[in-house]
Amino acid sequence: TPRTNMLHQWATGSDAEAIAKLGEMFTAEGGTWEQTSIAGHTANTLAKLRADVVAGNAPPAVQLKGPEIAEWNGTGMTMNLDEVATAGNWDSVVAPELIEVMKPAGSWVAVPMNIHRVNWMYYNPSVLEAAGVAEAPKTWDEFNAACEKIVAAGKICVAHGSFDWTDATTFDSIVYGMDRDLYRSAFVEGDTEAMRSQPMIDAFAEYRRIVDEWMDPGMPGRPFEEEVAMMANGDAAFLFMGDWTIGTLNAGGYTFGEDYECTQAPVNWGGDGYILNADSVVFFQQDDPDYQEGSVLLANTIMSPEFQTVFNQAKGSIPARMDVDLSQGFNPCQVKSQEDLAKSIEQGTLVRSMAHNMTVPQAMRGAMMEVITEFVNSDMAPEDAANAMADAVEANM
Amino acid sequence: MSSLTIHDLRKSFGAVEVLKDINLEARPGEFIALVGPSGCGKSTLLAMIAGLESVSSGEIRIDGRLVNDVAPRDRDIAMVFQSYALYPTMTVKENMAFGMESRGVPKADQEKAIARVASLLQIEPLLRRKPAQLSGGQRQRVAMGRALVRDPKLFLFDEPLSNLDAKLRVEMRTEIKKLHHRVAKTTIYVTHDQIEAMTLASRIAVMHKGVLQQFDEPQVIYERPANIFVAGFMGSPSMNFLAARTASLDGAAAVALDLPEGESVLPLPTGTKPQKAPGQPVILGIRPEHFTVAHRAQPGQTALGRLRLPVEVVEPTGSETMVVLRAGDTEITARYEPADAPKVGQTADLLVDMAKACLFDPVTEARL
Amino acid sequence: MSSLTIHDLRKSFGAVEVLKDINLEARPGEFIALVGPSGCGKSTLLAMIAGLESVSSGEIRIDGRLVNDVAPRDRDIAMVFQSYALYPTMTVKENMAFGMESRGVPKADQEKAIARVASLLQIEPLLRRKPAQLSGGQRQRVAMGRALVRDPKLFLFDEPLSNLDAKLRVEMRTEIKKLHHRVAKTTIYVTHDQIEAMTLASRIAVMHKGVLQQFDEPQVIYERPANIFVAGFMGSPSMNFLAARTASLDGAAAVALDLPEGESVLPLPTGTKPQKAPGQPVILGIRPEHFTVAHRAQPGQTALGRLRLPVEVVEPTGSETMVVLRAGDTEITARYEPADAPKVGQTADLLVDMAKACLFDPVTEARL
Amino acid sequence: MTLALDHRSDSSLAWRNRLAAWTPRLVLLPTILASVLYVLIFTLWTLWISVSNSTLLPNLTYGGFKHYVALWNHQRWTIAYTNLFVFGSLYVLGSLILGTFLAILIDQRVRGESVWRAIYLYPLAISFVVTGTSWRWILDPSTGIEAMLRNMGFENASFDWIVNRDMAIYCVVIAGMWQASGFAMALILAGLRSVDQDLIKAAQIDGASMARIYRRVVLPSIRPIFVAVLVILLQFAIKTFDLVYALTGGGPGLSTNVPAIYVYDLMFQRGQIGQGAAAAIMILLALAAVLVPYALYMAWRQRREAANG
Amino acid sequence: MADVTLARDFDPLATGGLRRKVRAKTLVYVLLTLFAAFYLIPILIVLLNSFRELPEINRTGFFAIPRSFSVQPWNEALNTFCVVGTCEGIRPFFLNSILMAVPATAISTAIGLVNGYILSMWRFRGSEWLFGFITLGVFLPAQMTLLPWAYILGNAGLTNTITGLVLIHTVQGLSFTTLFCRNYFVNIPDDLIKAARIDGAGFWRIFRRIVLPLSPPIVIVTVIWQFTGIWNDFIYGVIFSSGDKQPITSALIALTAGATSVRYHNVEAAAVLMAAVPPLLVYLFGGKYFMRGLTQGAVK
Ligand SMILES: Nc1ncnc2c1ncn2[C@@H]1O[C@H](COP(=O)(O)OP(=O)(O)OP(=O)(O)O)[C@@H](O)[C@H]1O
Ligand SMILES: Nc1ncnc2c1ncn2[C@@H]1O[C@H](COP(=O)(O)OP(=O)(O)OP(=O)(O)O)[C@@H](O)[C@H]1O
Ligand SMILES: [Mg+2]
Ligand SMILES: [Mg+2]
Repeated sequence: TPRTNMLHQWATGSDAEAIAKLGEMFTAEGGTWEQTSIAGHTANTLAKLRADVVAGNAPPAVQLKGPEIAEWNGTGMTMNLDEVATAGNWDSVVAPELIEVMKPAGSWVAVPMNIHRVNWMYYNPSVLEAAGVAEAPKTWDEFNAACEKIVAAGKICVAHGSFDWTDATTFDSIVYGMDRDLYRSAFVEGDTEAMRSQPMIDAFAEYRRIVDEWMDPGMPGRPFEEEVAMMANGDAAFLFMGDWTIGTLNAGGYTFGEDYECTQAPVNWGGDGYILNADSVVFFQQDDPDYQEGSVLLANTIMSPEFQTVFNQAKGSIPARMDVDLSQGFNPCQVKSQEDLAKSIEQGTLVRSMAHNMTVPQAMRGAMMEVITEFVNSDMAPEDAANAMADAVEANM
Repeated sequence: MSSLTIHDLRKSFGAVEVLKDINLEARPGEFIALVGPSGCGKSTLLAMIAGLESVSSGEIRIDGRLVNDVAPRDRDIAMVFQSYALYPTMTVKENMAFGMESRGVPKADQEKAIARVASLLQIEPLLRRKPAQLSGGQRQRVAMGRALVRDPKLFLFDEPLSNLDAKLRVEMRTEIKKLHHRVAKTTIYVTHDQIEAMTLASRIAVMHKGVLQQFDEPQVIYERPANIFVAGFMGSPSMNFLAARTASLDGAAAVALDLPEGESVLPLPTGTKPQKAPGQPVILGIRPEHFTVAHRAQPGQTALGRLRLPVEVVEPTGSETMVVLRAGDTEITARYEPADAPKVGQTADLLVDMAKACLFDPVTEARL
Repeated sequence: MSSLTIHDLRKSFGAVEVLKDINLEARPGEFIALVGPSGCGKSTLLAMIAGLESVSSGEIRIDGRLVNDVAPRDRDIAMVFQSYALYPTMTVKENMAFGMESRGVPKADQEKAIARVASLLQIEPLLRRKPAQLSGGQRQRVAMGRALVRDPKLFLFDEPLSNLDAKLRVEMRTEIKKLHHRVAKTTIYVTHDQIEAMTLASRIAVMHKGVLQQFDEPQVIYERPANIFVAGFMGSPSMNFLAARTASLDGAAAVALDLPEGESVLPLPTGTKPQKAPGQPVILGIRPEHFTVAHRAQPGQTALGRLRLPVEVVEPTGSETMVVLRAGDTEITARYEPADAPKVGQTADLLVDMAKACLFDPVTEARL
Repeated sequence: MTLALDHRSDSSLAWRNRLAAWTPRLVLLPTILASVLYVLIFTLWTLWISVSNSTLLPNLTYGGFKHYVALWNHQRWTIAYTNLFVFGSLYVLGSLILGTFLAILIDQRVRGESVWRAIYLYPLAISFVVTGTSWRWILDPSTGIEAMLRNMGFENASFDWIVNRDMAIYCVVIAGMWQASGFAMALILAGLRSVDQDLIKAAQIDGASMARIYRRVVLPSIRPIFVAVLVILLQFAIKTFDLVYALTGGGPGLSTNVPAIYVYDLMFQRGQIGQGAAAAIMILLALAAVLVPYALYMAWRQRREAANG
Repeated sequence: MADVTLARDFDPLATGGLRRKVRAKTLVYVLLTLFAAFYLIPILIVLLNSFRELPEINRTGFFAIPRSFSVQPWNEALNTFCVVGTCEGIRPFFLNSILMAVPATAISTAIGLVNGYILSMWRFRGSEWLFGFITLGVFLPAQMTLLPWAYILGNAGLTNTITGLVLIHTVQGLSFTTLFCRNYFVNIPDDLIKAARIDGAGFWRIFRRIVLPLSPPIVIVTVIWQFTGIWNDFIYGVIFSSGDKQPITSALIALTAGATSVRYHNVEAAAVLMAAVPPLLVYLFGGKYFMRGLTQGAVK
């Protein structure tokens, strides 16, 4: 009988419930389901994976994402899923930006579970109204203008809790919103010249203004749910964050339209943009035929519209398959996310997220994030930050 | 006016009363020894004089001033501890200076005082050493030095010699005696070694179970002990105690001993009044040195009794020989000149110097 | 055949030689005391006999059998330690049984042996107690009991009494002496108390700095010490040493002392041969008890010298009085009967019993 | 008994003796092997990895010192290594001073001594996973002390160290002291109790105040205990990991990074095993910087004691 | 053995006036109370939040006066909350921790006792050196040993087993237990062992009958030290065990370290307190001996 043992880091709460669903579906298909859920930080999951590989028993299925798929594919230990993919016609239903990631060397070695949108801007409609901001800003200039009013009205403009990944999430939206091409060359391709360029300096300058003027000094280390609550409670107007915020908002009992609304983070170039983040599962080669069978079954289960629906309703993200209907049981933000994704693909503006480890290798991403979070937590000049980022990346290439 | 007066002093730890109604006074310059077996309360009494223990009831006066509730630092005393209690991290000099430093004595005066005492005690070469680098005798000397630099009203010593080995103890004892002659300060000296007390003190206070048994000059305590406890405690080997009864000999009052070898009747000790009717039980106390070999008896010596007893153990110590004799159920120790000592199994023929013997009441244990 | 033979024994710890060429033998049933100052190697020698320390060179034989390399358990010895080394977690009974248990002696025999020894030492009421619940003297007794139950060939004692207070020490000493009379086992007894050695031993080995100084009967060691070290070590208070020179008195060889009060010429000690020409430096040794008050001189006593010296300190101990006299740079201690003792500041007029005095070579320190 | 012994031949005794002589060594063997594995092999392996070409997975080919070069060119490492010294010395000294102070307080014949002791000691029993969050809440200006003070009416009260990149490391120090000072207290208190009471009596008679007695007499005489506490705390400091993770996550920015976190991140999250190993070796070097002087001090003390008998 | 008295019998304030005494005592108690507050506040906050309802916490933060009271968080933490793949609360992990910490503590303590006994009483040439070497293990940072351990556990077939964790903690614990026990046994007088050797006892008999009965104080110290150390470790638990085999601290990490998922702070607080109970109990019951043994074991 098909067996599997999936290594993942969705250890608690809604995440754990979502993954439990996967187990149920896998079992229903006749498989024997086991899971290894790792507590906490990504570092723990990767440490576990490395330990298992060193110990000589690589897990059959692992939650891995972005460039790591390519890295581990490079070790030659991953399993080729091309046959299953062809049978399931994955190439035509999966978002094109994701296909590159899932097929790092031309063959399918990973299956995507969802698509997260990173460049959401949540806002509290009553705060905006009270400050006299008619509608959510669409460009960064409008945004700054709105913030001036909000601050004048005695509120914090941007709710933020500073960690390297949240600082980078916000910066993702800023760079992307200021200059799409800059984002591609600097954050997706890792071009250090682009990092040193004037547009990047401008992006840092904008970020400097946001940090110094629109965010509050209590942000370093502020827990995630607290920044969410700041916005939803009306202490702050905006929150730049991915769609996983929805789960937290639901748990806090906040309602869409009253306590919060969501919109695309400002872009200076008009049109619809989308920064994408996706969770995926990589399969490692196994000697045991049961496990081989299990991997095929698991891949198919993950790609099934049923799973994609159930899983993403719980996580706040949207299915990785473009052909799933969101009209039932999804939050309005999720519906908008799917629409925007389609538009973005159409307009060619879709990018993967650097902050969420979908573009450059971990070593480079880590170096960039260090510079970003240092920038946020110091008074580093934009020029210096741009150079420091380029230097750090060069040192780690 | 006396330098130290203790009046009706009591001390309890919880329900246990460890000192009962102590009365004591030391005249200026006097050297008082406090002796008694372990646990009798000597250290407690000394600690109360020093202010290290609170007073349960009664009075302690130093130079007439009531000090019951005065802190140690304000009593103007100095103390030498059994453990020496030298500050281990300070040099000898710093140890001696610490008290003056704490009292804010100017540096120059400190130096002078230390120089004076160091030369008095001949510890100049040790001034820079730490206590760990000193021998036992040197430590003892430094501990005394620390007490001497301050020139206090009262010196307190708590068994200062008991950590030294026998030879050194004898030497230091002599040294303390000379020192006291020189500085002539009132001194209270706790010891459980009765020889130290005898040789050093001008008066001895013998304690037992928290009660002061006798407080008098050494010779008086040795020759006319107040009771059996004092008699047995002072002197080594101990006084021999024999169950006896009052009798009459040649018409005079006497004591009779029942021995396996038959009854021995001895004259009454000098100074004892024959309060009791003949036939009453008494306890006869004879010190080991108050026996004389019969054939050495000097003509004209009076009040002699004669005993013939079998020899059990012979212990030659070199300068003298101790002989254990059997007298019925009890053992008697007699001191011999080495040349006169008998052999085990022989019968010793001894004269008892009854002039120096003591009689005790078997019930009250007091001397008659 | 002797029970213990030690032949040319040496012991080094690393580069330090702590025992040098020790030769010793104990006859069956003999009681040998090993004395010497702290650190002279007594405990080390005992540990080597017990097998607790290895032998660097030389031989140790027990009952003729070479035991250099035999484990302690197979030497058939018993040992009593200064610290008693009672197993703190076992009762007295278990302590005594442990050795037999380790050797697989049947329970019934164990019980019998323990009962026998317990009654011998009168420790039956203590059998169920733990060592912590015992007084010092009781512990000492139990430690001896543990050694006695096993009926070994050799008893080793390492300062068994030095943790007891003075009174108890004297009592236990007598007890050990009686016990040895009773069990009559070969015994090696380490002590640094020379009185213990004198009273207990049939022969005494005096050690100093790892070298055996003299090995002989107590009386010989006391009266004819091999050298200054032995003379000074044995006896308390110590023998007085005076720098002197050979002289002649009435034609016979004599010794002369230069004192502030003028030259004193004394007859030669008995048994000393006048090997040296007159005027040679020698050291004269006189024990405190070999002085007699001039007016007590007994007629017919020969070989008397006479000294007149100022009194420095008087120390009455009760049974006798020690008087410290000044003789130029040195101090002399003399023993007095309490009644004869002079006062400080007076001049003592003393006769010296030169028959018992010793002369030493100032260079080799050996007795002449 | 005597008889039974005589029957045994000397040669069989000798054989038994030899076996007995080797028993201790044989019994110790498993521990020796385990220590050789754990201490020696693991360290050598890490040392080798640090000069190998390892990245994603261990790779045993020699790669020179490039990881060390990269390490020291990395700003985050410099911060982490500096923090190790800043945090290490403050945490150790702070815990020592606080622990000493507490021990002295408890030493004043207080009632309920064991209760006070338990209160100060309990943090040692609880892992930082457990209490880090709570400390985070306390120190965070928006939820903790600052907010509380402001609610109480002190509008200008400010205690925002944890969000201040220059001060955050001191928050880590405070939380670390909270955990470890009880341990220092326990050891020092026991040390105070082992001090000869006569010393205090003598000093009292000498006229010294209690403060002076502690400063000049009591504390100096338990110096060996201070040294022992010092070494144990330093060892904690160097291994500090979960404290920082739970409290600041290494931030704000990089300001509270410490080497242990750096090693973990590089070895596992970033897939730079070689550089992580190099960092681990640097930690060991920092340890050696502490341990070697300590070992020398101990050897010196032993020799001095031997010299003084 | 140096005896550390835990209560002093000497009162420096015995004399010198009542006022002085009262003033000094007041100051002491005030300071003690202030510090007690400093030490207790963190745990009190956790305790209070474990009884609040989640929406209230999310809206008002952790440092607020509780307005709601609920035992639901405790119930969930104990019975129903989903952690690392199972939904039975933290109970199963609690059991895992017991299964891991008890044997590892027991074995490492037992071996440490024997080692300490040998290294203090049966010294041989090089034994001091060996002792130093074993002690070095105390200082290795865990991060450094993860991969070598992975290799060993993998080859021994012990990955994802509690046995593997027991092995790791035992080997690592040896350094500490040996250090403590050896330093404690050094204080046992040599004479005791010599007496036993003369009494004919061998290596094991001396250990069993003489040394072991003297060991309770140091056993308590090592047990406390090891037990709390092993119980509170999470990194080995996370890496070398998974799912329902994880020890409780690793499961707690899952509760407290998820950055973006919804966090149930009240349940976390309850779970965290529950996880802290065993080490706290061990400290409370062994505290007195801990201090006594620690001075004898750690200072030498
Ligand atoms: N702090 C205390 N609490 C309770 N009892 C005490 C205290 N200090 C001393 N004792 C008791 O008081 C009695 C007298 O003790 P103290 O130390 O004064 O005796 P000592 O005569 O000095 O004995 P030693 O010769 O052994 O020094 C003893 O029975 C002792 O147990
Ligand atoms: N294990 C050892 N290593 C090095 N030197 C030692 C050792 N044991 C003893 N010594 C040295 O050997 C000498 C003799 O020691 P030993 O214990 O035999 O003396 P002792 O005569 O018993 O002294 P005491 O009367 O103080 O017990 C001393 O100088 C001591 O320092
Ligand atoms: Mg006393
Ligand atoms: Mg010795």
